[in-house]
Amino acid sequence: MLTKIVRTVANQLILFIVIFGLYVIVHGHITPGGGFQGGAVIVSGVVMLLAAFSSQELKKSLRERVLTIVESSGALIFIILAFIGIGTVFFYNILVGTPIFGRIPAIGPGPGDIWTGGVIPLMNFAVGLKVIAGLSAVVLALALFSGGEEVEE
Amino acid sequence: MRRVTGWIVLIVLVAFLVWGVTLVHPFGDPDASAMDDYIIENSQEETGSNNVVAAVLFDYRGLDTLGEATILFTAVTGVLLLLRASKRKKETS
Amino acid sequence: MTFLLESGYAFWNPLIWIIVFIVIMIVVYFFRRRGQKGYKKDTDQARIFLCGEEVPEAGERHIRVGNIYWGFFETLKEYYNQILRPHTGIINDYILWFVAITAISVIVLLVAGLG
Amino acid sequence: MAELITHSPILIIAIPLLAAFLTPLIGMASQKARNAFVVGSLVFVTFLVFALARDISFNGIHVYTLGAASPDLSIPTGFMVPVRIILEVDGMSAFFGIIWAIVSLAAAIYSLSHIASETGQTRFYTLLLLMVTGGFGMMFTGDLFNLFVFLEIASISGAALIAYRTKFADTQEGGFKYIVVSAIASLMVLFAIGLLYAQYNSLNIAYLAQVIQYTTLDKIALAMFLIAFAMKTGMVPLHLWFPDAYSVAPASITGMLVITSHACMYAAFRICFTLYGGVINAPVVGWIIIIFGLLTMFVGVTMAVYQKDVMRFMSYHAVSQLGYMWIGVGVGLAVLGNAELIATYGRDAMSGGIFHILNHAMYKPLLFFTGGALFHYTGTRDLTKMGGLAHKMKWTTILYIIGTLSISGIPPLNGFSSKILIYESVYQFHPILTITGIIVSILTLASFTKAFHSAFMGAELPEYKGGKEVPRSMIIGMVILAAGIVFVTLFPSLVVDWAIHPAADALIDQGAYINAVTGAIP
Amino acid sequence: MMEHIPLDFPFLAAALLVGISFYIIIFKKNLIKLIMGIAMLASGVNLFLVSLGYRAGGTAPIYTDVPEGTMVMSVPQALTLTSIVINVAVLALMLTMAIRIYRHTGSLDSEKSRKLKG
Repeated sequence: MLTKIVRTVANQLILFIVIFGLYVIVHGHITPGGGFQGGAVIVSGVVMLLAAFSSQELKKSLRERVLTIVESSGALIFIILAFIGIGTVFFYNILVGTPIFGRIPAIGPGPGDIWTGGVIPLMNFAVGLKVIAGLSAVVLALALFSGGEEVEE
Repeated sequence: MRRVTGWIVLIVLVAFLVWGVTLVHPFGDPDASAMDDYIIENSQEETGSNNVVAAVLFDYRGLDTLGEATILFTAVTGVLLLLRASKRKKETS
Repeated sequence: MTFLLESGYAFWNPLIWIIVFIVIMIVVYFFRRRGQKGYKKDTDQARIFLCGEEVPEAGERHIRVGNIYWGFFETLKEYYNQILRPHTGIINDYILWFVAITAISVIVLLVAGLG
Repeated sequence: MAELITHSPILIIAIPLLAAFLTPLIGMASQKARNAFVVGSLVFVTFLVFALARDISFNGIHVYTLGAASPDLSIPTGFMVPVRIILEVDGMSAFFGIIWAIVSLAAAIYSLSHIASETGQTRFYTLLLLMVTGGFGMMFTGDLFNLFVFLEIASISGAALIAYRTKFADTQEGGFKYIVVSAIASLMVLFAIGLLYAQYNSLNIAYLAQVIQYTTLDKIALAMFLIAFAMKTGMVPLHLWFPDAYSVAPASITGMLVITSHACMYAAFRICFTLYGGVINAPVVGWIIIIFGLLTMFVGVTMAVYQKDVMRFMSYHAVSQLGYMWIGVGVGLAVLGNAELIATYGRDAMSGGIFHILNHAMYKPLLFFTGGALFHYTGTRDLTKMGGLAHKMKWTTILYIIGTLSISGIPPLNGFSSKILIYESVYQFHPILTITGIIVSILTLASFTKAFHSAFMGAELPEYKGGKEVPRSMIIGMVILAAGIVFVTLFPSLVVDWAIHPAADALIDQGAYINAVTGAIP
Repeated sequence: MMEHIPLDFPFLAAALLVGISFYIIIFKKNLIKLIMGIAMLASGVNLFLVSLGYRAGGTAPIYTDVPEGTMVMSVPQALTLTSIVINVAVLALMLTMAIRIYRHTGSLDSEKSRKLKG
């Protein structure tokens, strides 16, 4: 556990990190970024919290069980999004042309439109969820284990 | 003995690698790019995504990304498996 | 005939072997039936006789794995000394072997391409 | 049903994956439901694999383009190069798929009681399903980078499972060695993929096979591919990690690891025969494989005779048996360019090698499972501490005898029928190969007799008096494999005609593989 | 100054990185150093992959507010991204095992953690 200044700053900073990470995830299909990158940004915030506070402290708010459930559901959303195309072909981008994320941008360089990309933004979101939960669980488990505590079953 | 063998092998390997990469096309000027040109031209129309890399990741090579997400899932499961307590707590059993 | 396996030169039919096995089994059974009928369990007949010596306990009279094929290993001592040397158990050595074999096969492939 | 068959290549990969993602959630609710779910999904996958294999034998290669407008639209309309990931299942892939399905099903059933006393079972089954996915992906994919991704899935989950029993130090060491070796091997594979991509701008195996030139870079890439996959397979002298990793894993996982090493062998064959098939310097690569195969056979078996740890001893035998397959297929590769020699003995040698893969995939997991049963009963892997176990473990003893006779090539069991194919065809290529093969076979029998005597024979030892035969699900897992052995024993020609020859022909016939993807192009 | 980067500098850097990491993997007996070597090897391979797709003067392959002109190839970037995530996963697992080995044997020396040999 670090000094009070660090803890206070970390407490305020985490909000911006999470917002930035979410921005990267949500705009993955129009600007550089995506689920993995945004998820990694948010997990870096978790690591910052881990450095500022102790792992015991963080364990109270981030439960191992919840993280596992979130991670599994992120992976499930991803594979189900791939499965819904199976009427045509697995991974078929079925949402292109539909009202949900289905617009097609102007061909060639131009301003981005958030409602484009078909299943890509949804998949980005699912992957982001998965990366946040998964990597937080790994980081937390490693920190707890170094402190002499083992993960429950 | 081991040091000498190691150095010889290492030098041979690095020589081959360096020689090999000089045979690759000059940096910044790929020889063939049919597949990538197709993707860059058609990705907006086919997937509606402005970000071509995202289009490749989630549409053209979607199974790779699924595999990648799976690997992350595997690693997380593996880490939690290896760091688990090897004895059950009394109240759970 | 689904049992028959042609191998180009010869053929192989498991059915023949199974029939031979069954015949041998029957012959063995006949020999066995001619044995002594008066065998009784839990009498002195069933006990081990070792020229009148003390019979060791079950754990000691079992020939353990380290003593089997002693002569074989004694004869091939030189070979085993050599072959055990690379089996160091150090992960760095394993990778060294990998790099070495890769380098050798690259050389072989390139040299073979020249001629 | 027809729809199911059309989509089955991806379903076989995706269903274990979906099941793996669901398993943690189900495992929180109930243990029994989780076990039933795992076994049920594997049974369904096995059914799908058989249906797909049957369809392939009638209708030829299956191509499945992911994300395209229709599954067989492998190349976008009006374009020359495949863009999307393509799954391509031919006779060889289907053959490996069948093996993998059966062994993983048997291993899952075996695990039910083998790990019943340990913690972390939900994660164990999750990883097991992920490993199944990785294996199927490696076998069915027609894309090089996808092959790399699935190779990593299989090896990471395998490494985590090897280190499953965390309370022992040696398991951690074995898992660490495995993951280091497989990480380096797969990074070299990735480097080689990069070399190919740099020149031809494609990742599809069929398209690359069409345009490949065999330049210097291609030769370097071939060497990297071959040696990296050979390392993952456990070819001498790159086998050193093999017994370390295999001996410490839970027995069910060891059985599955054998098949992942066969999957790497499949990848090596795919690279040599299909990707480089048209341009490869066949005699040189063939001789490289044969020489390493000879070394593998001989060093593997001599090291095995020496071992005192039951799982280690069987792992060295796995190494030595891999040599037979390398030799069989290597002889086929060495005469690849010569149609006449292929017809005289090349195809038979390859059939023998591939047939041996099938047999090995049946009896080696069975033997590992019996080794696991011994561990389950005695709590040790050390053969010096065992003895007289046949008194209590009647089923295990019988199954061990079946496995032993089969691995040593004693007629009439299946090991003999593949070995005779290899011996007779390889003899015409070079007699020394057959002679070594027979010597190795004798040593195999000798060492298994030694292990049999020290573990099962003799008087009942006092320390093992009170035990009971292993639980039923372990026996069922072993009996599934033993039933496979008996089936192959009784109907060798049926198996050869329906599974082995199509697989060997799929390797030899590079054109069919290419045409299935780039068919429209002359 | 030169107009463009001379020679195949990124390729050479990738090759040297692979060479250096093999040096580390072969000669360094500390398990953590070994893991760092593997991380470097992965970086080398990733550098090689991503520099394959570069086209001189190209922009990033994202159509949002981009100037007209050539774009660099997008597939190598996607491959590199995949490969980076894969290597993160591998490294996490390796580190876990190294920690476990340290707990059991009290040492990170690869010469001391060899119960399995022969």
